[in-house]
Amino acid sequence: MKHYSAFAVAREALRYHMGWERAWASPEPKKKYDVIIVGAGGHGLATAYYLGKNFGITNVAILEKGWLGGGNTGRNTTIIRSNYLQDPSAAIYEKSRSLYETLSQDFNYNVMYSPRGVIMLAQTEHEVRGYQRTAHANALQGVTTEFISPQRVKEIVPIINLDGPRYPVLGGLWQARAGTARHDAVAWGYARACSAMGMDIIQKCEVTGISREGSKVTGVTTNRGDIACDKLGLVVAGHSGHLADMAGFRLPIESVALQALVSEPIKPCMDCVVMANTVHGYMSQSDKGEMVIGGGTDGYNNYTQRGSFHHAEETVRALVETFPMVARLKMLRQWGGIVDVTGDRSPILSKTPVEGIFINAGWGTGGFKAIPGSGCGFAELMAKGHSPLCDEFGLDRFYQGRFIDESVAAGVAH
Amino acid sequence: MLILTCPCCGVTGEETEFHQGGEAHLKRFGPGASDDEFHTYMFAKENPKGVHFERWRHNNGCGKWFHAARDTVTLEVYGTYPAQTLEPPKEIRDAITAKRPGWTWREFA
Amino acid sequence: MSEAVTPLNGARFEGLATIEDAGLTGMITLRGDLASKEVKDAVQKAVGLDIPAQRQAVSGQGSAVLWMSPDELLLICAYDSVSQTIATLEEALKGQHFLAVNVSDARTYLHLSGAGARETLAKLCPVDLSEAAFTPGMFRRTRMAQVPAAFWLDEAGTFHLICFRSVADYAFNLLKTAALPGGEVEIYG
Amino acid sequence: MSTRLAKTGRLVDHNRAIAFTFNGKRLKGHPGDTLASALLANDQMLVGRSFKYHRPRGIVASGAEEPNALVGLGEGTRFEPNQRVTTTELFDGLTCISQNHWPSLDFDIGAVNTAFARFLPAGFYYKTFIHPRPFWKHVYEPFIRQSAGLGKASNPGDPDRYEHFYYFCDVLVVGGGVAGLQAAVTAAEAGSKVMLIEQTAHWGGRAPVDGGEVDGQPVADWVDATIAKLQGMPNVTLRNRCMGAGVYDHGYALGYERVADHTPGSDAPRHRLWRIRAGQIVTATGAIERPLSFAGNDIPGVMLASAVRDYAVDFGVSIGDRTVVVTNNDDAYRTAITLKQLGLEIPVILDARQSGGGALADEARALGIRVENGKGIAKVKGGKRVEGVAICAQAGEGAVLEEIKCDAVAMSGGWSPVVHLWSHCGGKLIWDEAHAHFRPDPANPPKGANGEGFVIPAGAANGAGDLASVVRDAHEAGQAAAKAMGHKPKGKAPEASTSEEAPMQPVWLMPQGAGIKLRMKSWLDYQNDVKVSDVQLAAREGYESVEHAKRYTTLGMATDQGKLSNINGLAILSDALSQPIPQTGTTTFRPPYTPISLSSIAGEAKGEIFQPIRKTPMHGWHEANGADFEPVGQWRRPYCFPKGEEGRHEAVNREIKQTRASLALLDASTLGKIIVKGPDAGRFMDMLYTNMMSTLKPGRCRYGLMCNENGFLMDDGVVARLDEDTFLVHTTTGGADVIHGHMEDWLQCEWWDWKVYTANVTEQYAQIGVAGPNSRKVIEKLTGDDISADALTFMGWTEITVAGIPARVFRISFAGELSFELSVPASHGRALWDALLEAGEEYGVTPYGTEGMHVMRAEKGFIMIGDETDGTVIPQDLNMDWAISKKKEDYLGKRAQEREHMADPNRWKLVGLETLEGEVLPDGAYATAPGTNANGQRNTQGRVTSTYHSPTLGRGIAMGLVHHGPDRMGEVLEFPKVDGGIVKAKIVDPIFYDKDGEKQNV
Repeated sequence: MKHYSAFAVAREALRYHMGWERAWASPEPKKKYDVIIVGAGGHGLATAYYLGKNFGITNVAILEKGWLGGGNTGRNTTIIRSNYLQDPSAAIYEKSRSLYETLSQDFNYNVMYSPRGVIMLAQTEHEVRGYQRTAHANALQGVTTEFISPQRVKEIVPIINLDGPRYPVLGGLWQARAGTARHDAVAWGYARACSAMGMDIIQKCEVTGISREGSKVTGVTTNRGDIACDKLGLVVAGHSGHLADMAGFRLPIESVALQALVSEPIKPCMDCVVMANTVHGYMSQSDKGEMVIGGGTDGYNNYTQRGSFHHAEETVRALVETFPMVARLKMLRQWGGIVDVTGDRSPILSKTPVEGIFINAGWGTGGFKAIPGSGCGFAELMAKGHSPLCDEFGLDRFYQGRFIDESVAAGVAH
Repeated sequence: MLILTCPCCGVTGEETEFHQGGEAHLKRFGPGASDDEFHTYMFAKENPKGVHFERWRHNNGCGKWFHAARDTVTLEVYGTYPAQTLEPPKEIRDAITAKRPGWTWREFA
Repeated sequence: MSEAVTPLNGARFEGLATIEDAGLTGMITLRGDLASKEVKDAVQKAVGLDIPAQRQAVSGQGSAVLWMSPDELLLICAYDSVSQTIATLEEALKGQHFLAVNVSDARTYLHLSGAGARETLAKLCPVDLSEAAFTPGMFRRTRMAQVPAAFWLDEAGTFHLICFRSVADYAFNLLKTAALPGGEVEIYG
Repeated sequence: MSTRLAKTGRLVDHNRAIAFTFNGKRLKGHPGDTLASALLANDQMLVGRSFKYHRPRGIVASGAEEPNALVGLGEGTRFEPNQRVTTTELFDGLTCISQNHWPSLDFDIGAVNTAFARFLPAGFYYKTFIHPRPFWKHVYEPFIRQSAGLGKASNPGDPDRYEHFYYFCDVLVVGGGVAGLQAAVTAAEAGSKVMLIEQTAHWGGRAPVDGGEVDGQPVADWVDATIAKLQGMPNVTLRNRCMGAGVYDHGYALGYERVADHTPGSDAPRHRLWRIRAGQIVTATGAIERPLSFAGNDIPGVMLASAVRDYAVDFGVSIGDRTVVVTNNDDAYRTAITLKQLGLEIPVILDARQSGGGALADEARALGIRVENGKGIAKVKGGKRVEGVAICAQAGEGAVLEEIKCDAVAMSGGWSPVVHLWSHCGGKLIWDEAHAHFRPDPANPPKGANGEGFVIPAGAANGAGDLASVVRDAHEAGQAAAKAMGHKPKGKAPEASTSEEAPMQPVWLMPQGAGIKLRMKSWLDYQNDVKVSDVQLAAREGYESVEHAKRYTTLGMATDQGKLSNINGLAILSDALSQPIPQTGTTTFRPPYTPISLSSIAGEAKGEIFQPIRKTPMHGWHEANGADFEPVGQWRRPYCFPKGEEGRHEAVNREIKQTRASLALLDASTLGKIIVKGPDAGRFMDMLYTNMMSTLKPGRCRYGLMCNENGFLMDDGVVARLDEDTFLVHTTTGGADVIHGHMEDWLQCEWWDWKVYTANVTEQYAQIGVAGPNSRKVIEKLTGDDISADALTFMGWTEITVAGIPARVFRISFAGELSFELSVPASHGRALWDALLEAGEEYGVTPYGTEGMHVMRAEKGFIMIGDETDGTVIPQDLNMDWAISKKKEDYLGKRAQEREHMADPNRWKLVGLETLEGEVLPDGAYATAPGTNANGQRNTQGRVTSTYHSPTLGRGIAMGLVHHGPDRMGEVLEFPKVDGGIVKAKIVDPIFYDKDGEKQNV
């Protein structure tokens, strides 16, 4: 693998960039692998990467029915934070965030991790208490967050309207080392590193069946032939139920659309990520200058990667109210992704009823930020059979009633 | 932005008048049921790529719940029918068969 | 007894349409088997009107019956006669499974009239308000911007609109904004 | 230089001048001008700078596809960045500024990037800026952000208003060109209700520029006649300045009407967003001309051939005195002919086709224009404007055959149908080899609710070529649309001009064998600075998928979303991958067609009507009396009522003390109130609540808990039995609609044979809590009815007349004092409130708010939904087993609560917490336990759920959930604060005040 650096770019410039090699190879599938990962999105590639890096398992294929990074990895709003309330969530998201800090250096590909900070606005007394609780929990979880005053919020985000006629900003949960990264680069960087370890990334390879012998998995059937494996990881956000169906079990998952949109690019005006959950919207500004905007999920099962306009409408009106200076900006593009939402809205990182099959799914709206941590934990789970990062996220929790619920509010006070 | 026809009041309205409420034809399991049965009832989702039977409420309208047979990939609505039934009506199942021969959904086909 | 006041207290706005507080009005939610003779008779006795067909309103002199859902009607009558009307219903439906409850104060009731009435509503409600599609006697429950609302049209071209009492100001301001001069769509009327 | 021609320009009024400014320079234009034509008429060739290299940029197109000419429009609160000059109508007093440069448009420091362009190829930032780590955030990123970004943000305080309009039609026709007009006429004549929208201010599209005849009349006359005809049809609605912005599922479309952009400050809404539900959508959206990729094709003065023609014919503006035309098709000859006929010079037409053009070429030659077949441009000379071109053989590598001086280049690389709206909702495309473009695949349209296609392309948007085929195709589209709506189409398509053209020849790179140095100067995406060499680099590095290449190079990601660049770029990519273009495919088309204002999306929802504010009948009094409100759902409830200089805390303390000492009033109208009636009401209530409700006697009240089917506590409240058949359920403020919906769900979908009716009567009543030792006295002053301790016992209710108003009075207590809740018709609520205040004056009555209520309930150890519960708490956690009936076989949530984790004795349970020093425990604090877990997180053994300063006890009190809490009374726990330090608290009984309940029982 050719090392990337400014010097390399300068050297190549002199020969008109004719000397760059492929970022990742495009091999034909082999007959058998130790591990097959289905899904070359961020989570799948990261799983493979840490299987190789941490456990020396490199006879790995990553199968992708479309193009790598083409699912939710390439269509999210790139927010990275770990200010979660419950211990298992905070553990995996903080692991992830800390890996993001050094990811560019780790695999020599600039993912542009930008720890510009994330504020979650508290706009009701209820939210104030909820975020104060999170700040307390985070302090014990090793996650650095603080509950800040409205004045601090205004200092960090000068364009915010603190006294909206509807929901005044009462404070915010601030995580200074949270931020954003370049989504495509995360997938590409992992892909390049996996390829360099000798793993096979096979694009345009759709899994159409899963073979087992008794209760144990033996391989997969694809549009490019049968491929055998000892272990199979299903990491296919948006299609998990479909794959589980092939393997013969059902999941506590429903797939719905999550929409995002961007404005036209403007000069820098906001240097952090702001999330306003009361009014259902969040916004950051990309390095290109676009305001990147997201909201809640649509309300029905949907595999179209399109959403309903009124959800975007709800998000936009919230942000126009919260940031009055965006009123005369224009929406450049809107799109949707398919997210898997579980029964408690927390992910599943688990063994399955079929021996040798592991599933990584159900990240809902939080998948991108979890990529390195999820990959790291899931690789350990696949290699060793258990992982402290994953153990609480098993499928068994839905039988036991042991939920990991991040939605702070159950109801509104009297 | 879907349109649905409420079988209770006859309105054909846009999605913003309605609210989806998960899978239809769930069999409730209460005290005495096994862990497996209860888990299946509460959590094991069909979540198909294709025809789906689901509950909708006409919440900005007549307030009634009803069922819809809808394709989650094409978003085609094969039909809506009252919630007070244990299985989809035959004409809706036939309409689905015409479009998606060989379909199944739980015990229905 | 104190004087009853509506949430809008007589508010009125004249723009592309005239929007006005319709004043104190009796409203009774009646739930029951609408197909039954008993309910039909009870409604006749109570307000002197027939049960409307699905999604229709039948109006009388100061009274109306609105089809809310397959098992629910909203009876409109004089504000002062609500107790009497409910008593009549209860008497007529004795032994039946039904529910009759006073909701006169739970709602705000507006009249919307003038050339721009259709356009004003069409800015806020996802309903076909063209002359061909929405005709006198029709009753529609729907969404008005961000709140539930219901309306019917009388022969004189006035829309009668109800929504919840707590959002009376919001509803009035919405309609007022939609009816501001300069906002003529010039498509209806 | 570009200039205004005398007496041409079919759209402008030469007799009137209007003034505008560009970068402070005062300029003049005419009514009918676009800002683009007016700038060009003033020889303003340089209008902006590109995104990455800050290259000089001029106007390249005449319509929505313009990538370069974006300006900051307007001033102050009406300032708007990135406005496309080609779609901005000129108005008197318009002001605009150019973007993305410093210090000035003419001299931009950022242009130094051009010199380093070679070192900044596609994706260079993925390979660099990696070390040292902190530099990305602090050095590299700020630099990149500052140099990118185009225009400046708009300012807060937008004074304009925006609105939506819901519209329904059988057939929506998008595009008011000849095809759209014809499709509309055809569908309308068949009887369909038709809406026709056009994004510009004019009808007819390009056809009047190009000429020809329809139905025996010149096309411009036919357009006028057809518009007149459509205007006369009652089933047709016409809108110009209204762009088809997006097509969504089930026939939903957005029309973006720019009502007042050209008349700022008028009383009209600025934008109106049409939310159209159409049975069928005809996309008559025309086609967009493609640039040619040759070196220097981005220099100001290089323009699409059709645009050059548009400016001349529509606006009477010539781009240059000497225009070189370069093309791979016949259409561009029209530009040469038009200019020549206007007396302008065409030094040469370079036709890349070896075989040259057809009849139009002959016509050009006949006019004396030199035509060179098989030739192309090796390079354009110039910097901030075109100075000349170097000619080469298209088949070669770019050896210069001749240099020609010129001040404009008109280029045409063929036409691409505008397929955006077709594609938004899943319509598929096919590659048309003959015309080298993608067009809609008729076999794969977007499908609607009924599973049938609902979008029909028409005219040039469907790949039709000359006027005759456009008209014919549009007529067929109109027929198909009408037929799909159940109408019977009639009539034939009018006759129209045909034109025999020689076949176009795809030219993706000029010259075909251009070396790397030329390819590095051949632009694909003008705004984002993506060149042919960049796409080739992406392919070499393995970014082979069209989406990879797009994202790696940023091709097509600019504000024009690749309208000019996408096809050219993917042709280059396909070539690099040695695969046919259809195999490469396209990127996904997403709404909107061109950017639409965020405010138009928000519509009317701003300021006062951003969201509904729900108000109780006493809201006005609260406002007038200085209430400090807090949002609770969509309600605003008084948090407290500060007096004078009083702060929140003092006000709350005063309110509590006054309640406990004498008398206070609470506006409790927001509490949910639901009637449950029927022979099966008792049975139903028993399923809803964990308690036994069916045994409640009429006239009595009972507190109850409601769980969801997953076992978690979802609501609580007091149930009153009104009569044998009827219950009145009180819910929390947030619970009213939720719980009513929950009830209806179970009644309609599970127990539909049970005889129960419900009605949500929350807003029918104003409810006032009257609390304090003097509460009975004050009510007695206003009623003749007996509410004595004997007549109305604790947890009883009765009907009384109070202040002349019929009321229900409930003797219940949440504050722990003697207290009553009075429920009266909402229209009398304010009157009762006033009467109670007046009658209570002698007792020093005070209103109290939600915080006082919270503190008092905590003093009494009552739980609060949303504080003690958070969606993860079950009644058992709150030691409320007393409220869980053991006799019932079933209730919602019962089975769930039998699961392993829910029955676990190790669940945290509710206790009181008393700080050792009397201070207030921090909200949300956790009690630590020794050690850490497997992930290195500190172990915990409990948490604070509510914490307050109790003015009654003069100390901090709290409730919390603690591991084995009730068994550990007296133990001291440590709660770390977030800023360091630890608060120690003792586990105590959660009832802090009046443990025996004597106060409420008087």
